[in-house]
Amino acid sequence: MTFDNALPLLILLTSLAGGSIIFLIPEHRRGTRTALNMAAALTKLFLTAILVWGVQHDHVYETRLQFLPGIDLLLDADALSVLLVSLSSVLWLVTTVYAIAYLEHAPQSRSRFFGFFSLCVSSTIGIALAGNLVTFLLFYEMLTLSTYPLVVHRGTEESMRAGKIYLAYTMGGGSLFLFAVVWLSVVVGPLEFTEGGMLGRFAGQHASELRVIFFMLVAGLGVKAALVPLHGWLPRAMVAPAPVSALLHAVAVVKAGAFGIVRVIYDIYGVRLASELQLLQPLAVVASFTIIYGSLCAIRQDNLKKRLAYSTVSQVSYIALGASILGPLAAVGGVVHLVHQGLMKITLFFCAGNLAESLGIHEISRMAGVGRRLPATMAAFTLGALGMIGAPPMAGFISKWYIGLGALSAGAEWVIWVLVASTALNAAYFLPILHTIWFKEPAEDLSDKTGHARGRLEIHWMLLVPTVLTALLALLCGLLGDAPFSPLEWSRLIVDREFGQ
Amino acid sequence: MEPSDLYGSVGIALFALGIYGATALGQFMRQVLALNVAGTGVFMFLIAIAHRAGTPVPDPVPHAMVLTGIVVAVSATAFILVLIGRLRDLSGSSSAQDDRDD
Amino acid sequence: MIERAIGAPEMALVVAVPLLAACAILLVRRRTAVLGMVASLAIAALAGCLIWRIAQEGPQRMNLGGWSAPLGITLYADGLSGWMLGTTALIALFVSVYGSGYFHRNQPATQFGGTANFFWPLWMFLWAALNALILSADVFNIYVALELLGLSSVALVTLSQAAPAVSAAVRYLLVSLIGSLSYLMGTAFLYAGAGTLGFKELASILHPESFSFAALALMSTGLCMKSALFPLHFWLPPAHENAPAPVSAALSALVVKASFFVMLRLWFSVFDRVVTEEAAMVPGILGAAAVIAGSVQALSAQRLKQLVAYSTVAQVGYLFMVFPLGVLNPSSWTAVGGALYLVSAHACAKAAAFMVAGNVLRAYGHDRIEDLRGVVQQMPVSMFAFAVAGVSLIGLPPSGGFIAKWLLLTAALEGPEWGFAAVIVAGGLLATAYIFRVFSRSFRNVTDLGDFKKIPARMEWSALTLSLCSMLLGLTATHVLEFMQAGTPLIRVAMMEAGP
Amino acid sequence: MIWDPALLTKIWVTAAACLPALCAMAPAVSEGRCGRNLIAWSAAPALGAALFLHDGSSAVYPWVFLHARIGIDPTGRVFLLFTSALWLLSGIYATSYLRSDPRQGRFFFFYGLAMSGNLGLILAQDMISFFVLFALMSFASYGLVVHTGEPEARRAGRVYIILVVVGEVLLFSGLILLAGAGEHYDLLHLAPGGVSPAARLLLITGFGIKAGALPLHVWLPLAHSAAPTPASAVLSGSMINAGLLGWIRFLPPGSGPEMEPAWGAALITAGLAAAFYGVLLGITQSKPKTILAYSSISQMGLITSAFGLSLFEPAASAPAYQSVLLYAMHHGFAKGALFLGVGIMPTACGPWKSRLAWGGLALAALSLAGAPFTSGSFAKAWVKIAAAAVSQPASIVLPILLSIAAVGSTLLMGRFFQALARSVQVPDHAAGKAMWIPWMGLLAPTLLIPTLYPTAAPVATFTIAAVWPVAVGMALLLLAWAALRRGVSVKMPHLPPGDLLEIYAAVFFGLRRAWGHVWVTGGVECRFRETLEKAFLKAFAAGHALEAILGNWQVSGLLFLFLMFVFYLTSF
Repeated sequence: MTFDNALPLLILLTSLAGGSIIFLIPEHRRGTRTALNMAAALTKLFLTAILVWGVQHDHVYETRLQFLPGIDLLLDADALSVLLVSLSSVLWLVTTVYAIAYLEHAPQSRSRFFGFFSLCVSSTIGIALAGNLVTFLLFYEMLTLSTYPLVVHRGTEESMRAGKIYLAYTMGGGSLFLFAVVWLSVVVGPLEFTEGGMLGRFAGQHASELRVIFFMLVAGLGVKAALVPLHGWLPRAMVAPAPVSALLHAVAVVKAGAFGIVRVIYDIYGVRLASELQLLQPLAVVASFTIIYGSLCAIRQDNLKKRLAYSTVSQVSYIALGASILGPLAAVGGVVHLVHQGLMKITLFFCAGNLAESLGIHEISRMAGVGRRLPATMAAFTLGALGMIGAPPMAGFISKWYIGLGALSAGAEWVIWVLVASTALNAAYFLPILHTIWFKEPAEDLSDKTGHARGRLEIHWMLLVPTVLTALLALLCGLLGDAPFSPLEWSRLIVDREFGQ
Repeated sequence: MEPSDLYGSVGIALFALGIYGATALGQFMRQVLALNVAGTGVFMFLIAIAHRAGTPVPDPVPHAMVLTGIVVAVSATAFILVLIGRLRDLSGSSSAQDDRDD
Repeated sequence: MIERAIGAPEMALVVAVPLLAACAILLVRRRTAVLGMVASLAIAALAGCLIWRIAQEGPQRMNLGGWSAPLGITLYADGLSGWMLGTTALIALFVSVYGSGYFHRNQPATQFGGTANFFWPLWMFLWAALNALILSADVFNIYVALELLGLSSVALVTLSQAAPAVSAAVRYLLVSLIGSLSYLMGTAFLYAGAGTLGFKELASILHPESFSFAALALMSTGLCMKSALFPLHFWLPPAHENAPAPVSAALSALVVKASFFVMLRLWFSVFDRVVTEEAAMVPGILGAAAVIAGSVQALSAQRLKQLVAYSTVAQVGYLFMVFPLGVLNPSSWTAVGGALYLVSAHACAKAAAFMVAGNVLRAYGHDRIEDLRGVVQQMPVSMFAFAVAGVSLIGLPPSGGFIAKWLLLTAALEGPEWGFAAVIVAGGLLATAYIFRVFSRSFRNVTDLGDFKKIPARMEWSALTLSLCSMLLGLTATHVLEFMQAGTPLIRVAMMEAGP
Repeated sequence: MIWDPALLTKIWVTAAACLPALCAMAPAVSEGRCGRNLIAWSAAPALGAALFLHDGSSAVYPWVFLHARIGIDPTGRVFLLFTSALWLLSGIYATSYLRSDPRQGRFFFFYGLAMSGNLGLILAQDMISFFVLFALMSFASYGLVVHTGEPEARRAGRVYIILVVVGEVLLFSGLILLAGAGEHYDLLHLAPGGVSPAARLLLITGFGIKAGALPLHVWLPLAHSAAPTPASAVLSGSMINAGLLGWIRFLPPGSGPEMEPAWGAALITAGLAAAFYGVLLGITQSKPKTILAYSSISQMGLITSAFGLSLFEPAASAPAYQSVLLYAMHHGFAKGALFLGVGIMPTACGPWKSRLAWGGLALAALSLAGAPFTSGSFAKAWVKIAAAAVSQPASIVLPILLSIAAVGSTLLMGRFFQALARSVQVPDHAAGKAMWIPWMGLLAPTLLIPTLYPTAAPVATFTIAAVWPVAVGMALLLLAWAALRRGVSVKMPHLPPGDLLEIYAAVFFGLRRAWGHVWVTGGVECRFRETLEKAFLKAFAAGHALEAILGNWQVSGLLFLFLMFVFYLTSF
């Protein structure tokens, strides 16, 4: 097994093995655990860098293990998977740093938390690297399970309920997905992801079956991608600790769903077949509806994390929307939003976490004037919020811009109006927060509740640095849109390969 | 008709009767007895099929089966009787219904 | 009694060693645990050798004492039996380890102290019966093995000498007697009709005639009753629930499967020409019903062991779906392979689950699901084992349960049996629901935890190991499925290969 | 070599756009006077660039945004000139105007950002950069509008930000339509014909919001009067012109075939409407800064109609375009001077200073009204030239309307003085030179432009046509003054600033209430879950009943026998 063949497996194992070992570390050995966490995260980052370089230079990274007769366990790094891999390894590192400080005072077991945390990331990596639908399914279900303990980590009544609902939704979607996958593999045989779509050669055959299967697949994935009306779990899952919500909303669960949809459309069905079967239009409609509906719900929330959660519901559907509009430009927009949304949303959740951690504030109505108490955090929040609105030059703008262009070139002008409406709605629920933060007089004393403030810093540096870092990344993604290796450039590469140009 | 057929059909009848009793009768003791009836039925049937037309020498295999069966039946009956006794000591009940654990 | 072994000596030994060990332990009465462990290791090793031999040289056949059928006893081991033997060995080994902790004389729960001496011999008898059943090559030996199995399991159930256990044991014994009697009657019919009892001979002789129909009906019904197929499962939950934990583990994991294995053998490699599609639908539909009913019962179970027991009822339902899926499909191997895979995956998972239940019972003195708050904090290893076992029971990747489910689903979707596919998926969902009922309690954080007795580490680790085995099974499917086909046990597959 | 002029130019242009934003970070780092002066002076490079850099000097950043390009072109130079001057002078003014304000650090932060956006968008030569910097300017100015934190300031801020967002989305969709599928975002070589009507409408409206065009002007009176004086100056003097520049950039004045008479006519009409509307409503106002804001609306209206002329007919195109540039510059300076003057007033203690203050204001006001020899007269003259160049009957009607508008603005200025005189109380504290010098600096151009501005020379401004509107206006004012002295009291209908806003707000809140009524999803979801749980409970109950029945020996026994028969029968 050459290095090239081993690399995907190695990237997967860095977190998988790390996580498994962390389970065994006794609770009080904080140093050991931290060291192990960081070592694993950094190693993964390093390996990912190699992967990115290699894929850029058309190396083939492929790990094959026998799984079932005729079905392999295939880890295969193409441009699209590299996008998610790099996103998740970067954010894993950041979130781990954040979580270490965040859970400093938590009563619950930290070994358990970080163990499942790394499992969660490993399954995301697996999803990203999956080379066929069965492997994808495998990690997809693994993700569901490894996330449950994180959702219920606090062990309160509320979090238990949230966990139950989370499971009900995701397992339901999962089994639908399983059913569809088995059916599809019975109909057409092994389901390897191939750029341009592996069903291309079945054009014209079993049309009706393929249609039904497509919608079962998308429904199964849509649960995690929180497509309305399958989104119910997401706003409740935000009872989890901030780092978890951050990861959930930025890379892990939600992204897995969206990524899966992209995979199904481009690498299983292929855009051409999908559009021949008229599968994309309905999906686009659902996604658009989700975008609007999520924003409308978000406006009504006073709990910050709830509002963020609903905004995720709305934002993630940009990916599905971009993928479901025929044509490369929209595809670029959708794919690049995978990264952009992740960066911006994780920033916002970090900020919410800092707010809750240092001031014990969870409601927007109580956030008056916190900008003076936590300037750096709130500056990051502002950047993230503006990005979500799609205000240039934040990353969010680029995604919307390309989706809009794509919609135009595909002759679907109505999508532009969806974008317009959602932008207005995003502004409607983010800008008031910004005003409250910066321009309102504080109503209560904003003294530190938990002693997180350290000297000159407004809050523990391990909570501050990740927040600011992700915010800056989100800014840079927009500011340096055309830089080499920028998400936009990379998405262009992906789309070029998908559309075979 | 030959006697062996008669024995055979009687055996089948006993078996059916026994099985019905073992399942339909409410009390452990009766069920045990019914089971023994059924067992006897099976053995009769086996002995009947051991008869080979034309030769006085019967087929040994069914006999071997019957012997084994009897051994099993006896030991099982003994065991179940012990259990029923123990159960009576423990809970003073001998019927099957009233001690369904909730 | 073995003078000359034609074929593999291990075949005789895996049956003989446990019997001898049982007698030895009965006589010695001291250091039973040590003897038991030694014997278990020996048997497991022998089973391993036999599997190796099958993998290398193909199916094995031997006539005990050189006497050939019908009077002599013939042992036969092909892929199927090899796999069953291996599963049995694995589970049994860890049950022994667990039992050595559970029945340890200086365990606080003294009511087991006395009976520890009886556990080991009975357990060895059980194991011997299992191996004999798996290896027998004719229907009558299977009857004997079934009886031995029934008696020893009932005896084991009675080891916890509480009233409910004994009454459950009586019911269990009655059921197994009824079952084996009707099986015996079926055997008699077969002999009357076909004049032989060996599988191979029968397979070539049997044709759709009324006597073979009667034999099939009698035997299948008996076996369905013995393997607690819905709606004949009423005896199982109380028995498995009230037995000592290691016993419940063995019963749920192995004993129930034994009778299913026999039925599989009969239907696919003896009565193959006789069975009709309608007949095959009967166990299938009952199995589907079992999946739903058992899961619903598990969902509303009050106690952990009860929950696990009802989950067995549900899982047995999956197994019986193999009959329609296997008979109706041209390539029945997918279905049968799936079923056998489920047998082992479920065996590991279920044994682990029962062990965990036993640990909880031992540690807290109760296993009321409602009061399991904070268990995760105190028994992380056990609960992790339960989680992993749960994953396999639900059938999520990458567990053995997933492979089995995948194969069954494929079989169902290849053929016209959509309903079964739907039930399989729904069963997975229900399983999730009842597994996570436990976790939604045990993850809850509580400051005041009930009095908690320390339990031997091996009780926790054997559970974990077994559950990990069930997970490991998910990664070895290709080779396992290949191995199972050694000697092409399925007639129709054999015929397909023979044909053009 | 390091002094490579090209490199130098590049650095200069970049600095002109980015320096303010960079300096804006200074207060965030260190509260302090130097930081604020730095921001105030950070407009200097831009001014320098406008004065000394030759056309076509540009800088390209392939990585930034989507291949960003900034540089200087003739149109941009004019805008850059007065915009940077205005920002510079108001900035210096602000340093002393706000020196006792505890939150001046925050003010200058946003001031710097907005400045960067405004200067940058003038330099921007590709759509994306223009759009980005336009957004930067708009969002940052929010901080300036709500600075004081007074209730009306917050209300103004709310209205302002809503309209900014509306503008953003309009522009976004307009740009998408404009850019089309091809990823080519060059601004300077935009084919005027290649703009679809939808895109044109969206862009005109989107930029119109910023330019205070009817009926989206509602934010302007509130914001301009609520903001601190220096902020009002830049809002009303330079940012308002960013909208105009947007029009010019994205809907380039046609040349030859690609005239857009229809659009031109529409713009002319809208512009004139705004000119009169602003005057009429302005007169009803009582706060000086609000009146100035309305005057801005009316003046921008005139510029709008001038821009309309440039699209209207080939003959008018060139002079109209000239007039637009000239008028924008004039208005920027004059309006800035007026606003700063309002801030000067309370500090004008002592007869000399107060005379100076009133005199300066009068000059600015006259210039705005278009009195001879002022920049205003030149601007108006150019507009009239353009108007006269078009065909009948417009060439007759337009000049007259323009003159009447001029009369109106004279009256409005009178009203402004009255309101100012009323509002001024006894001067309390002496302001430093730092406020007076920049004010003077703004006043100067109103006199200098006619002599310095290249294209201003050939125009004769001391003609009847040019003079009579101002004269008439003055006369009317005198009459009104006399009447007031006689004790004739005119009941002025008081309209709330932001007139139409009231209607919009009513509609908006009405809709929101209606929406609140129809909002039921949460309920639906709950009900769904309840029914589901009920169903589950039923299922459990049924399961228990079944289990109890099956637990019965007789039942299961019969089932056993029955199963046996089923097996037997199905075998046939």
